[in-house]
Amino acid sequence: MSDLQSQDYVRRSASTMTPPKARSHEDQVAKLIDVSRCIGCKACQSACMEWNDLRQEIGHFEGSYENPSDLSPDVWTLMKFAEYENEQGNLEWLIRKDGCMHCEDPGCLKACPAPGAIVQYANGIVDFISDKCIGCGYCVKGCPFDIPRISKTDHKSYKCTLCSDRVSVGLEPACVKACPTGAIMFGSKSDMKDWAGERIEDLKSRGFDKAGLYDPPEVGGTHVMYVLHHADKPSLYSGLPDKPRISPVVGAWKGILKPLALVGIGLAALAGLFHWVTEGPNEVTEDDEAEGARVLGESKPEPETETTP
Amino acid sequence: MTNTWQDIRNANLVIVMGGNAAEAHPCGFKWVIEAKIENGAKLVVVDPRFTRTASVADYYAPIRPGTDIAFLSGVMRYLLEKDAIQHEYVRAYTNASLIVKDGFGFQDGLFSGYSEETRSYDKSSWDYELDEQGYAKSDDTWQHPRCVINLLRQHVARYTPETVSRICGTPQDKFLHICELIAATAAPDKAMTSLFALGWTQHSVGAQNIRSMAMIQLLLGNIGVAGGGMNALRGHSNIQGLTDVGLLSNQMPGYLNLPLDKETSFDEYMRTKQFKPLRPGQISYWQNTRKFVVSLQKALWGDAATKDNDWCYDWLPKLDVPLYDIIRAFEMMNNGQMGGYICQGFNPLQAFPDRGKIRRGLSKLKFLVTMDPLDTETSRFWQDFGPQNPADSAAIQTEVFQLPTTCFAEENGSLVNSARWLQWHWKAADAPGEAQSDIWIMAGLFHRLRELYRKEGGAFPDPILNLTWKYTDPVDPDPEELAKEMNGRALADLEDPATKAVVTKAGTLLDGFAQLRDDGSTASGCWIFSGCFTEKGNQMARRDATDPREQGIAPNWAWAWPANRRILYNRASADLDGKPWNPAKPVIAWNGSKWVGIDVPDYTPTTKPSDSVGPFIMNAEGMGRLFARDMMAEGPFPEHYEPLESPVENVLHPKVSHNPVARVFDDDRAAFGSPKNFPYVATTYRLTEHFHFWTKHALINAILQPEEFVEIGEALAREKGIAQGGWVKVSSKRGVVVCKAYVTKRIKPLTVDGRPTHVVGVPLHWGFTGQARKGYGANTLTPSVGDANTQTPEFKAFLVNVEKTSAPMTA
Amino acid sequence: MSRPKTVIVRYTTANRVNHWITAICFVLLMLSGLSMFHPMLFFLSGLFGGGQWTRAVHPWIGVVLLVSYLGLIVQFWRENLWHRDDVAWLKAARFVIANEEEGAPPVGRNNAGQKAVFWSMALLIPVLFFSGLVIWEVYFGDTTSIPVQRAAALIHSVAAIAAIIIWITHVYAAIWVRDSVRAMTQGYVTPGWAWRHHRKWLAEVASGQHGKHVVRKRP
Amino acid sequence: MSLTRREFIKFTGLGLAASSLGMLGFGASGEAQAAAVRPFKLTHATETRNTCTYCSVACGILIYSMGDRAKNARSNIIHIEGDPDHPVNRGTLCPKGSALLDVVHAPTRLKAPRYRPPGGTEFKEVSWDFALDRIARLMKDERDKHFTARNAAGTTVNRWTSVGMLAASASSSETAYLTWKVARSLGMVVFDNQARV
Repeated sequence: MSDLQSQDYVRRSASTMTPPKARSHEDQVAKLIDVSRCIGCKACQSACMEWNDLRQEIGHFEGSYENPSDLSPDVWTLMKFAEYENEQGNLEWLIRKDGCMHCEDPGCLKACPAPGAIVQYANGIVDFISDKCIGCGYCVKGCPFDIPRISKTDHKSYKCTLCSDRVSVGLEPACVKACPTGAIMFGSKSDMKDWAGERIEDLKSRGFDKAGLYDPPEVGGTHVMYVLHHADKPSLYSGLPDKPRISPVVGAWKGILKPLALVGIGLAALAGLFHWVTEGPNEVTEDDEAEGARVLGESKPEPETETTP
Repeated sequence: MTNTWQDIRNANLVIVMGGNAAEAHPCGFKWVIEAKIENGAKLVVVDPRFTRTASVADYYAPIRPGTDIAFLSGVMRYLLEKDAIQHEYVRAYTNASLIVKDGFGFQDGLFSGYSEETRSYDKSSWDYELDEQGYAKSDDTWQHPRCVINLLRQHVARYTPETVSRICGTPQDKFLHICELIAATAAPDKAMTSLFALGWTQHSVGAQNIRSMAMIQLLLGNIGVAGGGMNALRGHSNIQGLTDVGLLSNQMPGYLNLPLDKETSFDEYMRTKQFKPLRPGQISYWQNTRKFVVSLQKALWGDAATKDNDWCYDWLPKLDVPLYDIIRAFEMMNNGQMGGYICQGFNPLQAFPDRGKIRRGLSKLKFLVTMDPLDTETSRFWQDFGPQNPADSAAIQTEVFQLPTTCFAEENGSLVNSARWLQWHWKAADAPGEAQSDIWIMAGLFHRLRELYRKEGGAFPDPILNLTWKYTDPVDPDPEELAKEMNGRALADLEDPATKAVVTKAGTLLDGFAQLRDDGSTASGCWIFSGCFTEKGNQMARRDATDPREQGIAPNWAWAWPANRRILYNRASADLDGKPWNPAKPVIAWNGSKWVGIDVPDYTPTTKPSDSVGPFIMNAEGMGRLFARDMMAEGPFPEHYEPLESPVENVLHPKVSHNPVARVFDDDRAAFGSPKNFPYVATTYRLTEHFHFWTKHALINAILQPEEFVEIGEALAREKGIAQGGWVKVSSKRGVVVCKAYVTKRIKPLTVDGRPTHVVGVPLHWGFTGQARKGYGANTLTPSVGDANTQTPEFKAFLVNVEKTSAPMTA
Repeated sequence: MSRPKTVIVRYTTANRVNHWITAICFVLLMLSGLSMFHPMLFFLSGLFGGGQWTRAVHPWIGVVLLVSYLGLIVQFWRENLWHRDDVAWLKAARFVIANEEEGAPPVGRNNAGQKAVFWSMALLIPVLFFSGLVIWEVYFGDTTSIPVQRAAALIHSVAAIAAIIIWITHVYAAIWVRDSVRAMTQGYVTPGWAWRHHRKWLAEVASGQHGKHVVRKRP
Repeated sequence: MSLTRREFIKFTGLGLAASSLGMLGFGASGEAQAAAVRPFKLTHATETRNTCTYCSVACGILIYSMGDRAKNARSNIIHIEGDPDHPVNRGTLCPKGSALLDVVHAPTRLKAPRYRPPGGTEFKEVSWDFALDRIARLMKDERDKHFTARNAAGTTVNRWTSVGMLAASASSSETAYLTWKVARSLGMVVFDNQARV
């Protein structure tokens, strides 16, 4: 395992220290998925499995081209198919590649209790470091997109790494390279946004007035973005969240509750300490013993000599 | 393909009909997306199902399987009626003006010359009226009632939008919208490309489907230009190469025909090949045929082939029937006329129609040899695999050999892609276990047979004993040596006929087929490949991807036949004066002294435009044929005939409902079903996750599409009480498939002749070996009948019934 | 101080064993739970053999805790029933805190504070148990929706913190009120202790209400 | 017995122990930089140019195999991806092409010749010599018995119809050419390829 240069990550799960900021000029990368160019061929799925050496068990046909039926520790990306009849009554087959969105503000990372099990590199990739993963499943709860999956065998959480191993040597992710129609593009985030702009213009010229970019600001933007023909209704695309955000419940749990709890516990302990210091112990006095003996003695004879209770 | 994959990006309109390019050829399809993005192109898809290609289309229209000719004839009618044709192109480059013989006619579904008994045509009336010099008469004013364009106008007049919709089930408004889009490409600087595949070929009228679109493309002036053409997206990686090298029952390398019984002598054989030009000034490339054949014979039999023995003409087998195609082969097997069969990388038990018949046929063989990297179903046809392959092993007397071969990664060699590029590939690793290359196996078999004939004698051993085998390692010939043999070399010093100077020394590899001679001084195993491996080295291994105009032509990447030409008929990309029709996307242009441009011109670069040599030099008149003369089995114009199994009568001519010249064996005819018992139209196809029957052996692909299913529309599912993902029994007259149902909005009932018609989609990938779940295979259902010209089986339109059923015990 | 010859049995052996099982579980749960709750405390996971072990073992200890606490409930529920006098005691709690217990009304076997600890835990432990089940990824990760799991995680954390604060109070009280620890370790208190802290209970003991065996000679 | 200062410390001693373990590296602080990406697996793999075996788009592929072709290393293919230089696919591959590795290493790849005698219920492994000798013998017997030298009209036709062959569609043109030569030298006419299906 090659160690990262310490300056190369900007976020690290369960860490209270400020990450190094020196390499502030590293380009942010992004994967742009142009749904309007996607033919749902699953080359991305295939390339992902091949490059990452993942093989799910062979499943069954379950009433759709969606196979395997869900993301899993062995399935890091999945084509989702939705048959949608539009207002004009024409059929649209909305096909979307599902997988980690590599949020700028990752819910998984926020939720993760294991220091360094989830990191975000300076280029924006959110990566799971399996070695440090404790398998608690908090990332699953933190993720607004329902992406991480916990393995039942090794109890580690898995998801798309955006092929951090390829990107780190200057290559594009496997799915990007494979995509036959260029529906998946990869580059700097700003280039990808520019390119998305051109695509959206083309789509508008073809009658998709609501075409737009999916780069949800609620999670600080994502490093996997979509060009959608119906950007006004992301949920048409097999339930892509309309307004994804880290759940306020998770926010409370991983936000305010943490300091509050420490303060609460600390205060309780301190209260005890200072009570001890100021008031001291509550001790039984000789008078008490006398009174006690008296009460016992008044009503009872001298106790028998017995074995220790 | 007439053009290249990348050239698709130059199109203004891409029509995918008779194919499903996005699913079957995703990486080639990228150029369609590129055309949309970079060239503002529109994509139109016409398909019975809303496919993954349709999912990115600008416009989609449904069509009933097997009715494409009606649709396309309707388009032709529209173009002619609206005069949306490229006049100058049509006049100069097509046979629109030529006059057809008196006596040619068409009535009630039949062209002139039909014989009921032989179920074939006497085609003598399907020809031009010739003048005294033997040239075809012409009327450039198009006034003559029998000039081709007027006959065509008359022929397609019946295909009104109402009729088209009645036959195809395509709503009229959708049909007309597509007509409009197509008509817009008649402008000289606009191009439409047609991408098609087995969706057109696998019909009893397959060749005519393609012809119909080719005629449209000629009318629009879209052949030969950048972004145009007829682009057959071929299936397997080297199916183009195998066809080029002539591995078909009636072929020899380079599209030379195997002799027929009636061609009793070499001269007689040549007489029918060397077509005379039908127009003044025209050159006919077939005039050179003798050079190609003699060079082939020299390559095959070397010194044994001499002028005196007609270059061993009699050592070639002669054909008594037009084709010994696979449908015929299995008919012969079933009739006990065959003793052995060798399947080299081919899995007919999965791939050919009427699986039951295939299994019965194989069971009657004495021996079966399979050569394959994978454990194929065919090699295990004798083994019982339950309902997916019921067999009584003990009763099957066939000896079976399963020979393990290398795969692509374990050998050197060249493959010819759909755009006719010969690309070399290199070995990356050794084959597993004892697997050997097909070359090694064929050599091993050949040596043993030759040895047996040497020792024992036997039937006509001469061609075996004298076959050239001058390879450095005779046991395992080097692919490079074989490539050189196909390329050809000079056997003697070649002299310039005029100066008598030696221009090519004996033993030299040839630069191209222009150097071939008919006097036995050259040898070339495949004339169209001549130029692929020259003294400059292996041209197929070239890797310079430079694309001079960014127009999709990389002339120095690998090598394309013929003569490294990338766009066939590129002469037609320029007008009569040699100026490109579309100045923005020129292919070649006349610069005053020669043809220049990004591609190799169709003929000698110094041929002046004023020489009026037509661009279509493979045709004797040099023109694109709107009228096919005698080249097609069922007529010079395409006509709509219903599939052999069809839910309706032919509304145009109920008495001649089906292709009148389709060859149907009696037992196959008995196995056709009627719409009464099998009311739904079925069509078979591939899914993008799989490649035929190979990828079910690959774990990833098995994961991506694990199990057999059929696709049915929601309406039919409701009618039949079929649940999403529920079990169904799909049956035809020939067999039953029990699998799951994919109930989808993507297949809607079509209104055909006033009645709702349901389509059932049958993907074809599943069998009983490999890693995916066991399946019955689509060919359990399909009828054993082929196209009348090519005998390509009618996989794309047949009849089935669908019923709800319960899960099988084994599932 | 003279040592009385007679003592009173406050907790039976069963009481004490049960209590200490509960206590050990609670401490382990607290340590492992806190390690997964706050990054600053992740180091605590080292006590359990690392993060994976901590994550794996924590829920099982929780199961033991629940069972164990159920045992305590069975043993102690009756004596912790709320009484009108408890209100009066609570009102006088400031005397107790100021070590001027004389100012507070006499108390039976358990004072209101002890009862509050008992019942708080009786409430919190099941809450912790059930919310814990929901987020027990290995076995129940697929049985509930993610929003439910999120809520469960929050509830689990809040409940745990409440429990910890109560636990701190409980432990401190045991230290502060001298000789309480001995009551839970060796089982007995002196009559003086009873007189000082649980005068009504002493009277009950003296009157034989709790049986004659509760009064024994000092070991 | 009273709770002493010492006992109080015992209660919290667990925490102290843990802090010292933390100092020893069990906790977070020491290894903040140990976040790691998976090592790039192709760094020293051998790269071989090839063409995808499936459809006739004929995508260029790069085959990566383990080992540097040293004498003692047996090359094993570990990864296949698109050739970015190829003018058609430009590095892309479809779901089949992307999974080529799995067909190269399919568990159902054949490793030795196998033979099933008439009526047999299973395959048995045989030697190449056995297989090829036997096939050649069967072919010769068939050919000698059923070869048609002349037809009814007396024309030399030199045709053999009782044994047929289906040629591959993914084999190289060189294989095809050699196969054609062998088949036609025998007079074989029931000879076809996969062009139609």
